[in-house]
Amino acid sequence: MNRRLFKERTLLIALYSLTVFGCLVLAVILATVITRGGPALSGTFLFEEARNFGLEGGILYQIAGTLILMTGAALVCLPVALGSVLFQTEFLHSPPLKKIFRLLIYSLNAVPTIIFGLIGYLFFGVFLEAGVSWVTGVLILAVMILPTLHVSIHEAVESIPDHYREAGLALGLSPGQQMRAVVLPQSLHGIITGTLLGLARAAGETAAIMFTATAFSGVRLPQSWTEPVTTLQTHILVLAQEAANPIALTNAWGAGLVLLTLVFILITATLWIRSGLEMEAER
Amino acid sequence: MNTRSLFPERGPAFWGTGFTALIASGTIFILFVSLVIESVPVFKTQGVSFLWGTDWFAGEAYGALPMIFGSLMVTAIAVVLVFPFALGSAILTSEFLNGRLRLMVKAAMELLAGVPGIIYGLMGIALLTIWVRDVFGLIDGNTLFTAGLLLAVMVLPTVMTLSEDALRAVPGEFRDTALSLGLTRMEMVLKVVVPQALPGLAGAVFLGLGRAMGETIAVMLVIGGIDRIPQPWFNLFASGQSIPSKIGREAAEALGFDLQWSALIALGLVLFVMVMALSLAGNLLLRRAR
Amino acid sequence: MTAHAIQLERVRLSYSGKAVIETASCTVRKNAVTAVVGPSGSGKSTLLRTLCRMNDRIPGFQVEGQVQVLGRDIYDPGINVYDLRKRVGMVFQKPCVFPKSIVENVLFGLRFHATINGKNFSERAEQALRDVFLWDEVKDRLDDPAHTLSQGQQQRLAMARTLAVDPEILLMDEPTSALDPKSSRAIEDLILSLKDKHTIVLVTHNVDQAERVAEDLICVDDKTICHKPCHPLPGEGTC
Amino acid sequence: MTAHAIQLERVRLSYSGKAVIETASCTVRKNAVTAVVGPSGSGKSTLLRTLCRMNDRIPGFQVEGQVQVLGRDIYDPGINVYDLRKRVGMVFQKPCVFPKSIVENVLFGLRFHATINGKNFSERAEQALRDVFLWDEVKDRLDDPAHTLSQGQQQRLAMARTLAVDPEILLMDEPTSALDPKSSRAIEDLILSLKDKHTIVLVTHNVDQAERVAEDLICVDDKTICHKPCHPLPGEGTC
Amino acid sequence: PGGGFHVLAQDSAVIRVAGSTTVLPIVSRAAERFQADHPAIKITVNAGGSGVGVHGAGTRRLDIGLASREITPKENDRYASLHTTVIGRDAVACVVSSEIFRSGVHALSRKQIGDIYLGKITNWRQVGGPDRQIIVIDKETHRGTRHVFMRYLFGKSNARAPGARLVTGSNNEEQAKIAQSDAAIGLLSIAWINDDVVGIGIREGRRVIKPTLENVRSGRFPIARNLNLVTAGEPNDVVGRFVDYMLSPKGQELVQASGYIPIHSPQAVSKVAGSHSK
Ligand SMILES: Nc1ncnc2c1ncn2[C@@H]1O[C@H](COP(=O)(O)OP(=O)(O)OP(=O)(O)O)[C@@H](O)[C@H]1O
Ligand SMILES: Nc1ncnc2c1ncn2[C@@H]1O[C@H](COP(=O)(O)OP(=O)(O)OP(=O)(O)O)[C@@H](O)[C@H]1O
Ligand SMILES: [Mg+2]
Ligand SMILES: [Mg+2]
Repeated sequence: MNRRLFKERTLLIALYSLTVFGCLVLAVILATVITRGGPALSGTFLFEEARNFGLEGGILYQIAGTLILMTGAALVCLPVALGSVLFQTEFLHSPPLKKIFRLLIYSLNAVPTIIFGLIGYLFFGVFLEAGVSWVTGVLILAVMILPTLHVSIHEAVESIPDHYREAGLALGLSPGQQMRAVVLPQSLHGIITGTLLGLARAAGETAAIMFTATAFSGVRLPQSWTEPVTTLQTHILVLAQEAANPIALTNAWGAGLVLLTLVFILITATLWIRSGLEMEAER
Repeated sequence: MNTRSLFPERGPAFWGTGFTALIASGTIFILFVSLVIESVPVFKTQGVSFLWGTDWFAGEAYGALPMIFGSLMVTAIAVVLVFPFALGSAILTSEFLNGRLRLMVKAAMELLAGVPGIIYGLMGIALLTIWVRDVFGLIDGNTLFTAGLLLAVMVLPTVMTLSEDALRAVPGEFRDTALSLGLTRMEMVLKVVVPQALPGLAGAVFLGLGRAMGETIAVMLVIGGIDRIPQPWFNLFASGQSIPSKIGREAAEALGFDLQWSALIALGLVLFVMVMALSLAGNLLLRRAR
Repeated sequence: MTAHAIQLERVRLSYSGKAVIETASCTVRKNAVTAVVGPSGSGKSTLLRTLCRMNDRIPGFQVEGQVQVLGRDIYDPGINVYDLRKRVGMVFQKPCVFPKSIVENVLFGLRFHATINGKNFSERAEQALRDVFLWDEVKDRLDDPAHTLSQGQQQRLAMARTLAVDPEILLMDEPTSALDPKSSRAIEDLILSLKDKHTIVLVTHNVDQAERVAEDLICVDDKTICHKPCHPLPGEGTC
Repeated sequence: MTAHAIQLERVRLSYSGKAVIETASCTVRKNAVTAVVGPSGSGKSTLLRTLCRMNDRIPGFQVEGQVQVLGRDIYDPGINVYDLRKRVGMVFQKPCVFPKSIVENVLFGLRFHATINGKNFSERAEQALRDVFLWDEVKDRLDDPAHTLSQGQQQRLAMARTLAVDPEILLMDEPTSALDPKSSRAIEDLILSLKDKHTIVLVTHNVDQAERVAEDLICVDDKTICHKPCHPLPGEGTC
Repeated sequence: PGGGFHVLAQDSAVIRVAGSTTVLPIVSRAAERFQADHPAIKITVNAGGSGVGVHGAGTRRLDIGLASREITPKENDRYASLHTTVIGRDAVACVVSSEIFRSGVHALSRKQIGDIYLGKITNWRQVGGPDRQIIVIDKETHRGTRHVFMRYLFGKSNARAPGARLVTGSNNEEQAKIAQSDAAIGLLSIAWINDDVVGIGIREGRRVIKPTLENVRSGRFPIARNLNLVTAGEPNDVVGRFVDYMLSPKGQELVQASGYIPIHSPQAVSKVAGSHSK
């Protein structure tokens, strides 16, 4: 009997250490990025243009570019994801069609991000001759986050209790009215959290937009459809690869710190919305 | 009966959402079709030897085997490394932690999941390669193992969160029954909960695998970048190459031209097929778990 | 013919081929209260839901025969099912209020149907709440969330929501089974007060209740439907 | 003192501060069958689970007062809870069999406790299955998956699994509520046959059943527990 | 090919530049200065690699392509009108980890380096260094740096290097990997040479040619290449003005400040060499 208790305790300690180790990874990442990138941070760093190959100035337009691509991707993707989810749940009743549609979305989820870059360049850059532009980037990222948004919105819509739907139907609402009155309000949290997660994913992506949407220098805010932007992700990569000066590397870590902060804000918002709603559901 | 049961109501809402659904599926369709069409030339000139060739030199020969091997190897290493940590913390979180601590661990994992690949890449160059070299007494730290380790860290949160969901999906009655028979909590977890959740756990790992296989930037910076199968093949501490890393290194150069481009797209196709097979298996297992 | 609000002829209802009701026929009179009774699982809810095509969404559900409601075969392809559901309202066993304010709940269906202006909306809301004897209880807290109401109040709110759309036929599935006796009585009174203007069909497990409020009785059992004399003695009369 | 298998003194059970049972005391005799009755939601299951500390897992659950089982205060920090659960077995309302073979299910708990050899295991399994009158029904298919058994058989299998561990006290939560009358009777016979060797506490909604099998009656209602005389007339005796 | 979204640089004030990462820092800085002088002109500069520069200029998707190698005959066939402007020179040195340099390996012959890259020499002992395995670092096959290096070693810009243990892409990556190691050999633009990553001399007979700026300028150091701006046809209009700026003393100053060798020297060479040994 004592042996069993001993075994129980040992295993529990092992589990704790495994978990603590996992969380330590997060701490190590945070600590590294903060200690290496922290010194770069200052008012000018956040609010000035990058100059002299990343040695001087800041990352204002990199931040702007990342935000443009993220919000653009979300704005393009959200209606498509939402619409196709609604079509799938409200109109698509035939089981084989449903299955095919779901398979398509799942397979999109399995596409490695670099492939989005390849095909995106081919399609927008070569086939449509749109070249390297922020619009291309927005479209590529929108396709890339489509499965993330689709899956979380789909889950939210599917989890609407049947009695809400039936209450709406029994009042004689048409499908369009039903969507507006019941489906959308009831799945709002899923729509928001899905979008935020998609945004976080878009913010972390480098490979797919490197040569399709961004330039390293000479760009500020795009004035036309065909101009590229510059982003934090690609700025970090180019500096890390090509800068001969250690100050530029510190600036790359600084940009990394800003990017990480941006992503963490999004994820924290997601967690917050979700936990708030869970509390409401428990009441 | 037939048409009515397919699409019974056709208002503006139907056409609106139908249009977006068409856009979504059309995009996906175009993606796959161009993937296939663009990779045709390399299969035409090299045949299936593209898959078996071990020599890749731009402009001369395109053999994908070292990259396929590297991808599989790195992914396998990542899974072996991630499994104990993901499972351990999932078990602890779902079975032993109370509400608040549990939320904290989950939040930490969600944050970890959001760390951009480029940051892992920076950490990989600055810390991990040196650390691996010194700990294992190697002459160089840019190895398949390093890439696998980095990937393990990257997919840990995904696998952990999904595993935790799978464990929590096991009904409480099973736990009650096991406990009422006098089992200790650990015995209950290992003998009842984990076996019950096994399909779900496997599904979590498979989905994590898919993520790992597709990672580009971080792997590219630590794997060594050499298109060669190590000698002997199970030598983890040799440099190698993974498919996304290869694409990431050569895509810009090949951009839209020549056989090299076609070969890279074909690599992408191979990668997609591999990831798709894995995630289909994973989804199948997850669904059976529910 | 049109003296009947509802007329079923040789109707068969089935889920994935398994019949719940086989070749049954019956009628429901206009502006009367008809109670549907029968053992659990006999198909009372299924029957009721069939009358406003709420079962359309359930895969595998099938209707054969003629279901005439308000003079038209409602399973005719040409029928406008949303209009039908507006004219045939249904209140479910478990009250379902939306996470909105009380008054928004009442106006929930109305907003999509009516073309009246803002002022009329609040009048209509008041009228509907008065109809279900809820006005006095909630008039000071119309903007409170609806889920702060008691179960019985929520049930009446759901009725008010349906009544606001002004349906000709009102279907109620065990409207009082979740309620205490006092609230039940309130709802029974309500039903009696409504029958001048509406045709009411209600499912109930409570034979006493059926006796109190209903003029006609429909008994569902053993896959058939039959009329029974009004006010039968409890336990009497096999179908 | 030790004549009682279970003794509760001024016990208060609460979930997150909300009391289910307030300051209640009662005793359970050794080697007797005690039935626990009371309305739904009154805390019968909670009480039963408290007796083998099955509620430990539930966050917010709290026990105050003294719960003595087999002569020891089981909420004493020094107690070995796994040993306690071995001596106080519990069978749940919904039979829960593990996705293993029938014989492995019977031996499931035993394997962790006993230090006997392989041959003895199969003997113990047979004995436990005989005890619950299941042996003849399953002896030819011991290696079939357990979930191929009927509900009643699964319920008895769950009992066999608990009996195999040979607990001194057997707690059963509505063991027959999911069963047809015939199976119910089989289980009642089983309970009667077990009472020589075990102390049995069972929750039941069925007053007739309580009358048939129980010697003592404990009534849980309105946050209190009280003894009632054995074999009361149905409906009689308010707590 | 043309049409679609294509915008000619002549009728807009946007110049699109991309290509070789070696040339990128120079042009990125020059573009900044040029834009400061000409606010109406906008120059976007991006990385990508020499191939991107050549193809981009050829297809006119770029106004200026950056290339740190010569245009191949194949590329010349495909895009008949390619025009290159040399804006500077870069030398590619054979570099080793500082530990190796300190242990006495200061120069290697062409044959020795070649054998190391072919995998015939695998230990530093064989060339007078410590008893340590050589970590041979190669570059991605399309890099201009590799082209000149391999042409010098084997006479063929796309020669194979079976002795390689690692393959890197950018100069930084290569620099970091050599600096982190204590037994590495690699090839690097001299702009990246520092105390951790030391350029060794090339032994020719009894002569040793060190990778210094003087030696490169004088043409004695054998492994050097041109840094090119590639345009479709003669650069004219705004593009022409920017190319002229690159060739002007101001532009050449930037070439020098980035660690490369100007075509038209704006300053004394010795000062440049001094400014880059940290
Ligand atoms: N969606 C469904 N799919 C298949 N069978 C169903 C479905 N809904 C109900 N049934 C079956 O149809 C039969 C009738 O169900 P229904 O809900 O109409 O019974 P009821 O008379 O309302 O019972 P109760 O009084 O318990 O509410 C039942 O046997 C039930 O199992
Ligand atoms: N985990 C829990 N958390 C909070 N409250 C609970 C929990 N479990 C049960 N309760 C509450 O405690 C009370 C008693 O529940 P219990 O399950 O003991 O009732 P019961 O007498 O077994 O009822 P039944 O006959 O319906 O099974 C109920 O009001 C229930 O809502
Ligand atoms: Mg019903
Ligand atoms: Mg209970």
